Amino acid sequence: MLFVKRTLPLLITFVSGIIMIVAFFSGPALPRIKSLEEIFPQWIQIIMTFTMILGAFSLIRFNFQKIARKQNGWGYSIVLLVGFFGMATLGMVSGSWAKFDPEIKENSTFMCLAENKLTAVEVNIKSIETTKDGGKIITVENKIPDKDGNVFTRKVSTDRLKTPIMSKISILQQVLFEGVFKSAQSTMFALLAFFVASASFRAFRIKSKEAGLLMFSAFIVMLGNVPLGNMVSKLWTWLPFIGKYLDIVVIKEWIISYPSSAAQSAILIGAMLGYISSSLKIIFGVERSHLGGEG
Amino acid sequence: MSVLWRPSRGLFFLFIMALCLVSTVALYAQSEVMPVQNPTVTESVTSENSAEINNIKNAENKLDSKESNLSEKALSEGAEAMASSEDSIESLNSDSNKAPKIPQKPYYFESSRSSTLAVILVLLIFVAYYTFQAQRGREMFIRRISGLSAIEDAVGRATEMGRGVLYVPGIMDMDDIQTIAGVTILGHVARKTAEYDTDLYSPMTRSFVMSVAQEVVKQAYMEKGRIDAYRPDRINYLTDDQFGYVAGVGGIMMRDKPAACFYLGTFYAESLILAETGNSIGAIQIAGTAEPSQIPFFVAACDYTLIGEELFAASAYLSKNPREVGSLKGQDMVKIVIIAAIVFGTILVTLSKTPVGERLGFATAATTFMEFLK
Amino acid sequence: MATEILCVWIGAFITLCCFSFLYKDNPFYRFAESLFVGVSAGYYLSVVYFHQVLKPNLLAKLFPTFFNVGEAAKVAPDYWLIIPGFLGCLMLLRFSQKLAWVSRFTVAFVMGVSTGLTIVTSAQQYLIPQIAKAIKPIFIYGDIGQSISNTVLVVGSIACLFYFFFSTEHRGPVYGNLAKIGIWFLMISFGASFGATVMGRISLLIGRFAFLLHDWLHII
Amino acid sequence: MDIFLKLKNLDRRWVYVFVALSVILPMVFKFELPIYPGKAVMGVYNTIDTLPEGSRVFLSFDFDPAAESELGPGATAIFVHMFRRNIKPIVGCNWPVGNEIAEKCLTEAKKIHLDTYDSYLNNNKLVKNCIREPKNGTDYVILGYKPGGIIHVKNLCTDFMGPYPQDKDGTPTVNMPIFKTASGNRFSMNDIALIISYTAGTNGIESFISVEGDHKRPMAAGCTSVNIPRFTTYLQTGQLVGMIGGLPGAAEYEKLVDHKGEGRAGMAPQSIAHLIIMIFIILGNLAFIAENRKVSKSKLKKE
Repeated sequence: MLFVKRTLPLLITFVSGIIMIVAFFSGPALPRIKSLEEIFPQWIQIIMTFTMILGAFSLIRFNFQKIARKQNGWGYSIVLLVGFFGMATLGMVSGSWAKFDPEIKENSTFMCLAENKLTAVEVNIKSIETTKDGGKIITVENKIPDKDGNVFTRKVSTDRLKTPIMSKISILQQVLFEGVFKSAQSTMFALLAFFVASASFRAFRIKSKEAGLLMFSAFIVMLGNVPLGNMVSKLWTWLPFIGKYLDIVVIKEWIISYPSSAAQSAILIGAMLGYISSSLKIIFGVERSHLGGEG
Repeated sequence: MSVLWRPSRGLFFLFIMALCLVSTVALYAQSEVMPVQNPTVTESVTSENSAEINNIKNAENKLDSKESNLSEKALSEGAEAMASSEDSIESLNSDSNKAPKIPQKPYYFESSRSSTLAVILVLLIFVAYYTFQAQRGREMFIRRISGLSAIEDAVGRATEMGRGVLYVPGIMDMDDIQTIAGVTILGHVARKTAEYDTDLYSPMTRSFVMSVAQEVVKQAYMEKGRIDAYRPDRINYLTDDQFGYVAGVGGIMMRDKPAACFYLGTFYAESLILAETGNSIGAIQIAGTAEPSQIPFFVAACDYTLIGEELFAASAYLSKNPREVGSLKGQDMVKIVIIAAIVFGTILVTLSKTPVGERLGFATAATTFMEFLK
Repeated sequence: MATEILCVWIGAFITLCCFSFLYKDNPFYRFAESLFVGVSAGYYLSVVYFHQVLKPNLLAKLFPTFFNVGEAAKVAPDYWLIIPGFLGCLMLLRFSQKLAWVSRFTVAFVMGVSTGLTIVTSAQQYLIPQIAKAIKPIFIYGDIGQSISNTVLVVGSIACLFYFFFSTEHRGPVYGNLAKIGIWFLMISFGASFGATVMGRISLLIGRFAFLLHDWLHII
Repeated sequence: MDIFLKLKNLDRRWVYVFVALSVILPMVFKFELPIYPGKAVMGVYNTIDTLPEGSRVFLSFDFDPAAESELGPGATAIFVHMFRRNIKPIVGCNWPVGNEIAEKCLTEAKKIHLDTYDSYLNNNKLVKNCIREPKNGTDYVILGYKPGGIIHVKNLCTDFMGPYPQDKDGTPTVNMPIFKTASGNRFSMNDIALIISYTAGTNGIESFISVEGDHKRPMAAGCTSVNIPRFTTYLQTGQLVGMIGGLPGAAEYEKLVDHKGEGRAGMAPQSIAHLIIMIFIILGNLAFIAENRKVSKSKLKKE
């Protein structure tokens, strides 16, 4: 049993790791082994989706416990769960289900989603073309003239044509996606502008020679990135002798392409050595904490 | 249990395994039916080129997907992207300049990748040699890495203040080596929190990492005989979305106010959000990543930062396990080899650019050398 | 039309809630945070993991008649995919206390494949090109500027590599000084990438304010 | 000195307020900062400005909507400049959706050209044969997207009609006046006076650079701000005559053609925010120095 519990997993790691390396170096004479180079990573992707169930379960249990015990802030857990179940259900339903999707035929009526998927109009299917790769391009015509009284035809792909109920679900999902997900995402990202400012206020103090270099290069690059840099360079051209060589933008570009680039490649070289030797340690079973304990 | 690594038996075992593997592979390859191909010259050229194009496209798609997922990432990755894309373009260029060649026989070994093999073998030899040396009891020295020495103090301080410890092992999945390193260090940190009886919070952005991390932490608490104190619900999943996760962790930080925050793994744009929020609650922060674009933010906002390779040295440094320390020494030796290669290559290339050097045949030597590094 | 306006208003509300994080933790931020975490987890579960990964890569290939229509439904199932499917199911044994160890096989397989892949790809795509990048002629006849620049590049790369040595202390006349120069280069590089990122971050903020001021309030 | 000491413990929220204001105020009040075109942008401008009238320039739109906000304004400004100089743009794309963006930029450029035509004519700033309303096929053409990247570019070096028998709308290219050559030979890269690629990633200007041995034409690039360091090398080696880097580059070009577009509009918030951050860095350092002085003074007193 100990073999199955401890040694077998190590063997699996070793064999699968070696197979990947062999696959990488094998030539076209070994098509099956070569193909493993692509097949195995796909398998990994599939395996990892299964663990999403574990993740979802963890999220649900964590928040249910909070609600059940009426812990501080349990109301927010309800919000979280409502958001989670709402989006998960809408997302599941609004995706394509080949078995249940109605067949698109000529002269039938469908709801056509607008490009931003936030509105839908009723359309008539005029014609269906099949492209080389098996996809379909469908020409549709507006059933109800738009506010200018125009009826127009256009080409759309199948995923924009829905039944009336499904179109409502898709729109609702899109509102959640655009309104909550997208705007929260880009706002969190935009917060960085503030954090960059406060971090530089605090961190760029010339406490030592090294800190001085840090600040100096950050300053030059920041200046050179905006028109201010050119303005300053313009001012400096009045300086005698050296003035015309002090072009901030040129200095900025030099810093980025030489000293900075040298350090970046050294960091990468070091990191890659770390990558490779850590990987070797895992393949050969030196490092195995990820497999957990003896039990 | 260390069957695999008791030197004599382990080696023998590995040898037998490798033999089995090679023979299986050989048999498998033999059984394959070779497709009969009579490619004309033009066809072979186009197919070769299109393969190259596909490669480039793949690389590009990867870049794109990275960019769309983590659109900021590319912002400071210029240099890196340059290196790879330039390289592929140059290789393509040199390929298309060559006379079209018809592969006489499908070959077994991808000889264009031989330089990669050479590099890996050199690394393997050095790392293996020093690992064995260390195992035999040879003393190896590791310099002090202040960020790692500070881990214990940070946990200690959190205990004194009666507040918890927050650990983030990066935002990528388990197939990323930095995440693996992060989870390994989590094990060491968990041993400390088990010892000091401090709360350990570790919200996760990937469910696979969560399940592995739970196992690692459980093991750590078990080793310290504190399995009763192990709380799996504190190693919980939040969301896969990069910024959704940051929003969640930021909230946890603001409310629970951990006294020590560790960020060790792969980070992208969220690095600064985490580090600044941690700073605003006055936590001791120790960060480490090998993403060159994100190190500056950690350096600016954290107390200690592990730069690049130091992250991978952490496991050896903390465990003081002789085998791991030995592998570090091996890495150092490889670095010497690399430095030697850079010096040698630079001399060669410089000489080849001088009028005298060109006549003496340095130019061809330099081209051959650089060709090998492609 | 109504849904579009609704979407903008929800977006604006969430945006302001998230910005309120800068002031301090407050109920509005907490609400937006919980909703964001829930919605994004739900989105990843249903749309990304199920519809974009699991369905096309596993289900549609194992059960083509059920998950495909037309020509694609007639393709023979790819039974090899039972293996990852099975390994994936093993992960679910984590729910059981007794059988949790079985999931180790899956973890072991994932680790093996990803480390094997990492070894070769990191050597080929990063390590070797980066070494090649550091090799430059340090003396070019008649071009002093380029010679100096190349020297900086070569010396900088070597010095920074010295900084990463673990088996010796940063001391001694040669080694200590080289490591020190390495730190200087690292600092310059950190400063430069910090400074270079600022522009992108400000653009993002401009984008967000443009949404609030233009799409929502119609001021500009 | 006390002010600086207080600054040291300044609440970070004040920093946030200033950053927010530095972005919002310039956006609302739309003021403009003086913009001085840098060397890289002047390189492109001067090259186009000295081309003989009627030259044809090949523009490659190698980006997608994600990079449009950065590269679009610059492309529009260059089109305007070309129309004023009666230079004929030939547009191709190495990225699939490039032609749609190209069309958008062209339409806008034509509008700007038309709006400013009379005032420029009165001021004698236009070339002799400047056309009021450039026509498709005669004064410009959009050829559309062709896959293949470098291979495709290589094919263009010898013949344009081969890869592009039709333009994007399906009109045959053979009889288009824009492709007439003096010698009557096939239209090839030799008949192009300048190559400009707007590059967001791979398959951009680097494809042209790598086959430069075949076409031997001057080249220029427009690129996203991420890529600026990457292309600077080519500027240094002289492989590019100039470069329009990111939105600042676009703003500089807009300034040169005297048009107030998105590029210049974005510069004010961008510059002010940078300025604010730099001021805060300086203040932080002053606070640090002030604190050091105080510490050393109190030490002296104790002694």
